[in-house]
Amino acid sequence: MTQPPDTPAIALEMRGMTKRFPGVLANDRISFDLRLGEIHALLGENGAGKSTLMNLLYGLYPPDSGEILLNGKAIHIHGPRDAIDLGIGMVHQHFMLVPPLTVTENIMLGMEETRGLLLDAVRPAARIREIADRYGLEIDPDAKIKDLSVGLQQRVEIVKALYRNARVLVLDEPTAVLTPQEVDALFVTLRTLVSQGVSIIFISHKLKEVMAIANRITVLRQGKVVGSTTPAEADEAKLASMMVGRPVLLTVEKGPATPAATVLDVHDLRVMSDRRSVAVNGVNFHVRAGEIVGIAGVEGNGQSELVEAITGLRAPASGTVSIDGVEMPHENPRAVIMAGASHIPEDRHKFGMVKDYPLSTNLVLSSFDRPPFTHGFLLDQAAIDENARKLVKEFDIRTPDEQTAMGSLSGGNQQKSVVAREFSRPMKLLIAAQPTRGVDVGSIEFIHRRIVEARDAGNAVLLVSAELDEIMSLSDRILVMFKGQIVGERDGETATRSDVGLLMMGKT
Amino acid sequence: GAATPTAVPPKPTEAPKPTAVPATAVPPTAAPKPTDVPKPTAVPATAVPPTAAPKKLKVGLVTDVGSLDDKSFNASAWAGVQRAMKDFGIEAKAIESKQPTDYQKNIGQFVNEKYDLIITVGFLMGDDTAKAAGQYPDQKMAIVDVGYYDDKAPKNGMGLNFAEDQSGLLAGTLAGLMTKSNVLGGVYGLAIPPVCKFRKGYEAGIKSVNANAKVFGVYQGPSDGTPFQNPAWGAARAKDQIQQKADVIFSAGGNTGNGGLEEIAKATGVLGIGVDQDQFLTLSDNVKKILLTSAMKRVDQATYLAVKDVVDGKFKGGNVVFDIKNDGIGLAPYHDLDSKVSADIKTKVDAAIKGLKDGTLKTGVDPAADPCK
Amino acid sequence: MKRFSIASIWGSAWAPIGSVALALVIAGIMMAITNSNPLDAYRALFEGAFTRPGTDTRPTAFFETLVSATPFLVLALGISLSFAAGLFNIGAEGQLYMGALASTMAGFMLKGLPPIIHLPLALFAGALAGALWGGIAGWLKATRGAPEVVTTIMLNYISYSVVNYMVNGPLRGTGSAPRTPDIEASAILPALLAPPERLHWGIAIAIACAIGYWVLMKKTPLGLQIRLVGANREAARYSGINVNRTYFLAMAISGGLCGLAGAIEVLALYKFLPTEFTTGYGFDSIAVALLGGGNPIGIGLAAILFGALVNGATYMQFSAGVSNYIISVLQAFIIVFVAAPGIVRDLFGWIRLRRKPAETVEAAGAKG
Amino acid sequence: MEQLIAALGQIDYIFLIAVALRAATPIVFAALGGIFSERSGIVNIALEGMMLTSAYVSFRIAVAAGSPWIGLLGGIVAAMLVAALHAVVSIRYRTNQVVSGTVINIFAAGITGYLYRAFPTTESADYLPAVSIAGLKDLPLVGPILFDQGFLTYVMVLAVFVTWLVIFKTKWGLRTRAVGELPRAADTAGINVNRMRFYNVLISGALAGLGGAFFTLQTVSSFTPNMTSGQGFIGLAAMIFANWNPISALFASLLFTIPQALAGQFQLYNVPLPYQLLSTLPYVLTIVTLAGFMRRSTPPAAEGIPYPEDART
Ligand SMILES: Nc1ncnc2c1ncn2[C@@H]1O[C@H](COP(=O)(O)OP(=O)(O)OP(=O)(O)O)[C@@H](O)[C@H]1O
Ligand SMILES: Nc1ncnc2c1ncn2[C@@H]1O[C@H](COP(=O)(O)OP(=O)(O)OP(=O)(O)O)[C@@H](O)[C@H]1O
Ligand SMILES: [Mg+2]
Ligand SMILES: [Mg+2]
Repeated sequence: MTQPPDTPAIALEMRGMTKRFPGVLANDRISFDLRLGEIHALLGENGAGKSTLMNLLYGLYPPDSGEILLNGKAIHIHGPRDAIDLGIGMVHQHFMLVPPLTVTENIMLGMEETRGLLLDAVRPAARIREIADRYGLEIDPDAKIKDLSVGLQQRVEIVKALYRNARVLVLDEPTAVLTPQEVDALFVTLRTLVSQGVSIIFISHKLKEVMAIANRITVLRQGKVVGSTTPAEADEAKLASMMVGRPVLLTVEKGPATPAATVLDVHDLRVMSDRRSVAVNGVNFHVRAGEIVGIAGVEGNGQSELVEAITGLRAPASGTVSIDGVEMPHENPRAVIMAGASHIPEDRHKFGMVKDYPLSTNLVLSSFDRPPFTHGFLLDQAAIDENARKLVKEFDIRTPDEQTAMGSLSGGNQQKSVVAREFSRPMKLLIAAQPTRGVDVGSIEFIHRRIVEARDAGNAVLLVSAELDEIMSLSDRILVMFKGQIVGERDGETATRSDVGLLMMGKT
Repeated sequence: GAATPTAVPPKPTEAPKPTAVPATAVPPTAAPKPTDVPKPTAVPATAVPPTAAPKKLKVGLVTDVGSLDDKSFNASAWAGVQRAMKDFGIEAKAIESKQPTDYQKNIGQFVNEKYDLIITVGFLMGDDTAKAAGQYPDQKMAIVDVGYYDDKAPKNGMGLNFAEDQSGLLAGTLAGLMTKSNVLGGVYGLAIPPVCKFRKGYEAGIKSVNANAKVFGVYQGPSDGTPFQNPAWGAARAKDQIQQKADVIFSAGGNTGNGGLEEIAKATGVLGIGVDQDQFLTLSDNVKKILLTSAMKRVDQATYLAVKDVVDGKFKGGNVVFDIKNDGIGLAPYHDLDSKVSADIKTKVDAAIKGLKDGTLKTGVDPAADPCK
Repeated sequence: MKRFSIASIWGSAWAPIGSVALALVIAGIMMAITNSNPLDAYRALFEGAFTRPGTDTRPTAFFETLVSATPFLVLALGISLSFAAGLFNIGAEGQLYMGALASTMAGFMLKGLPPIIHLPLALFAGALAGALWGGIAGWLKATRGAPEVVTTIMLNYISYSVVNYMVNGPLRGTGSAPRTPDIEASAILPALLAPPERLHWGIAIAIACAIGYWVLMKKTPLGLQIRLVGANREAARYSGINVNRTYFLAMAISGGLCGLAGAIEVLALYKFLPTEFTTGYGFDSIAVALLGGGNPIGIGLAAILFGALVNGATYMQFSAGVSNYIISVLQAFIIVFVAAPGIVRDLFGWIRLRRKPAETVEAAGAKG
Repeated sequence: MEQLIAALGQIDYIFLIAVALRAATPIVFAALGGIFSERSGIVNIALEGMMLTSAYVSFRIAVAAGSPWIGLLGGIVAAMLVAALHAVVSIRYRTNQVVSGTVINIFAAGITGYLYRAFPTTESADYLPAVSIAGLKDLPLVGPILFDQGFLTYVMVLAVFVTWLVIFKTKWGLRTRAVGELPRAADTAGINVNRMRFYNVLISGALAGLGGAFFTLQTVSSFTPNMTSGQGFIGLAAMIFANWNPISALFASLLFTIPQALAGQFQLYNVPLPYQLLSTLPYVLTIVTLAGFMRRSTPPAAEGIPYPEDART
């Protein structure tokens, strides 16, 4: 196509990119271009093929066909090394940082500087600091990754790309785990980068952000480009239906809560983190039947430890957790389950599923040893499969069949499966941690509806999310957690984004 | 030296393969009269006139879990049979056992092939051999290192036993006289009866000539790596004793013991004593330099003569003890160190040999008791 | 969780067969180089393992193969169970020793019991001792996080000494050789056939164990629990499984099976406990377990294969004069080819490539 | 009891440590080998087999070439070839790494035993020089420990520190650790994961090769079947015990060999305990220490997992 003269030159162009994985055509003749100094957003539901396309660009897989042009020249990328040398940088959906290594070590990995035979960490650290304050991305070069909050880790990923002099920067769902304030900060950074001639591909499930930051928007569905547009031409609803292929309700409609008796009571809870520091510091709160209590907070302010303590995955240092007035024994998930708690875990890969096992087994993970799935000493495989078929239909889980290994489902469908399992048990308390992380608008709509239904069915719901919108739209009461403590409580109806956002930053 | 080198083809040899039964487990009454046992003149092999056997005799040998190439016990037994093959033109085969559960099967193998004599090697096979002998009364059998008690002794089974304690006593006598530091050592394999007998005799020998000598000794523990096969461990234990000023050390523990000898060779002014066969003929040059002698246990001689009995139609069941009287045990020559051994010491050692022969000298090893207690 | 179908069984069968063949070829070349005749050797190996008929003095070859396969099977089941729980039990040998010791003690110390009580009691004693020995490692793993690889290696060596000490000391019989007294007739695991056949009820027990293993792992919640802990420890915790208890249980059951194997050996074959009574069954069985791929049928076949190799080796030696060691070499190649069918495929592909142009290579590839 | 006290009083502990250090030589080499391999993500239980192979080959070549140095070289190369086998099978063919390791141990035992018998020899190899540093070896205390050891023992001590430097202070080490912890991250940083792993496994082979040569070129001048006698597994244990840290591995090995030497001394002084039970001392102590003082060991996160994880082969 012919460009009007004033539009900036094409920095990067991908033509007819095709990638097939066993059973899936992940990318189907996708063409995509990125202009110099623009932010081009890539949208699409889970499994649409966004990450795959970017992985092709970055040389993580060879494309089955298609060609890539950089500044008009055809290039051949055989591996990340080539991509890096060509000035392509990528911040991956799942961070590519080695937890036990320091920030500096992670950033210089692959392009280390040495003094004699030994590593030189000094010069790189200096450069990192310099980059850090040029773009306002403070980080401590000597900190170990495993000690950093997700937000900071993501910062490290960006610095890592800049350290490699990226001229084309790919951000795969960079804001999934950031607070509004962090998102604003990130956007400032991105604009500075763009002003300095960096071109950016921005992948996100968050339409608001896309509308705010992108110059152009391209939408994928099932491996194909379904269209390109601009924030000016489109609105969120239009984008959503482009992605999913049907109209989507972006707002949850829920009636007023009718709270009843207290179900979950957390009293003066103190919990240690893995690195033996106080993560939860004397937290008190309760959740009543029929209400959704949302815990807002920046990642790494103790929410994870709080949830693990409540669900019995982690022994508290002191304090008590009671369900229906019964004090729960320490570090005993079974007792909590038996007390009627369901738990949508924050980290579905670590806790939520056994990826090599069939969906059917995963759907009875915490109930296989009881009727109806076990009679006497024997498992009832028929009942287990039947249960799976039922849930797959009811929760509209996209899977070839119930024997498919859960690990091979797309992120959104894995999450739906976890939700399905937890909802399928008799429950009175639902603990939902980051229930829609990395999940597409379609699935978000679905999961949110389920959570509200659970409340209306008279369950107590504890919602923990770093997603402010999620908290705002679902919670009847909002508690804000900061540095291991509850720093404020707001009413779900009256609370405002900025107010809660400030609390999350510890500013009262 | 007492015994002349055997006709065993020179092979590196290791410590004796300790064997179970107190050689004299046979009650005195049943004690073999000189006539029962092959005349000393029968030794060495070269002295035996090749007698052409009418029909080709077949001899089968079954090893315990030790292997034919252990360059020691089993090898020595097989060497005797091979010598008999040459001398009497018989036919012979050997089977190595991989599992102790194979013993019956392997014996059965030969019984089935109608072998004239089946030789089994090592106390571990004692029970299975006895059983087989009972099962097939006209099958001639001989077992090395087992002395059956009367009641158990099968008519068709021959127990070839050794007075390891006598062999050890001679080594001890020599060691006790040779030492300057008055400290002596010993590195032994697992404490199974033959090893214990070697040690007991050795220590008795030392005391007999040098009452106030200091004597060290270490058995390889069952957890110290593979039994009889941990040279590194043996070497370390020898080093312990060298550091304790031991200047003569007896090594009887298979490759474990050989490790000891190698360690001795690294030190200066320390001598070693080998075991089983004349290890001078078989161990490395650096060990030759320090190998005073070897406490021999003539397994090859025993098997050779067992075959000869069958050839000569003189085969009898019951126990045979190979001791100093019939040159079944003895000291190997001093070889290169001959000059180091004073005439006086040599006479004292020969006196000890004489004493053992005429029974005036005793090793103090009680045949009825477990030598390892 | 794979469904069984003739196709899948055949599909998975061709690879092992090709592997064995390839292993035989390679080991054969080695023999040829060291100038002994591989064909004679293999004929003897095969006859000695399978076809050689019994006589009044010699047991039937195939029955002997089963006799050797018995301990392999039971041990490999035990080891597989530890694998399923994500544990690596290198301690089978030690657990087997302790099992043998305990069942021997029960076998000769208890007198005047009827077989119906004595024999099961002796077997149980062995299993229990093995379970305790394995349980120690499991318990240390669960409570102290001590890696079972280390503790089981250590426990092996300790068991050698314990057994040796007992047999030479407290339990030493009156006989000339250092060994325990004979086990009471009432505790002997009877033979299935008249002598010289040695095939005994152990094989039946082993098969029962295999079936039990399958039921436990595939059909019971406990089995699923063990497998889940092995597949994703954290997810298991999340779903209310007591991971530490499971570790202990898995090691105990695993050790129990290994102990039972020891009991069967002494009660059926030795009928007393000698000083030096087994040589590395516990380690070879790790290979059997890995070869069997966690599935009782596979483990059974692997056990028979190993039994055949061990058993056939004797006759191979006798009639072809080839040393035992070659058997280990064979085992190694067979396992590696079975475990990495890719190699076999590539080799065949490569061979075809030599012969004629490329397209056959896909054919070879496609098969896999 | 009083004999025990007496013995404890008589023992020359300096000497004891010297002996223990020597005994630790092959164990530490094995542990270091394991550290390189496993830090890069490849489980290596084949160290025993690699050492045994090297023990045999270094002996053969030392004899043939009449030089222990060439023998040493040969042993190292042989062990590296075995390592290469392990690497190819577990990297290229993505085979379970425990399977591959087990196979190699069986194979090494078989092939060395087979060749030992197929080509019998009575010759014996020359030793690598024992380096006893004249003046220093008579120093009080440290003298015998530090300055009166075999060549390979010095190499071992050196190797411990070099390994520590390489793993924690060099580019190579950084990449190795990255590859063993989160290979995908290393990959996206442009590092060839499987090549790193391959070379690290080769290095582990080289170290195991040095460990194997200890038996035939420093301790005994001839090969005997199975002479490594399980030291490779002890080394593996030491590595895990030491949490994959070279320096700790040295101490873990000593924690094992010192009690062993002690048990030997106890026999010398006729401590009235059954020698069988004495010989379990090192094993019991190891377990007790593990149970008592060790925090949960944390293996490299990607250990045992082929890369890329989801490659459908
Ligand atoms: N390595 C792989 N092997 C097999 N299938 C894969 C692989 N990577 C991705 N897929 C499949 O390809 C499709 C596209 O996956 P991709 O990760 O690109 O989706 P996405 O658009 O990034 O989704 P999300 O929004 O959840 O990140 C999905 O069906 C996924 O299951
Ligand atoms: N398997 C065994 N059965 C009985 N005695 C043995 C055995 N192994 C070694 N011995 C005894 O130990 C001494 C050393 O034997 P040998 O030199 O054969 O040790 P080894 O070679 O390490 O053992 P093996 O070769 O039998 O494995 C011999 O005197 C022998 O009596
Ligand atoms: Mg994605
Ligand atoms: Mg031997």
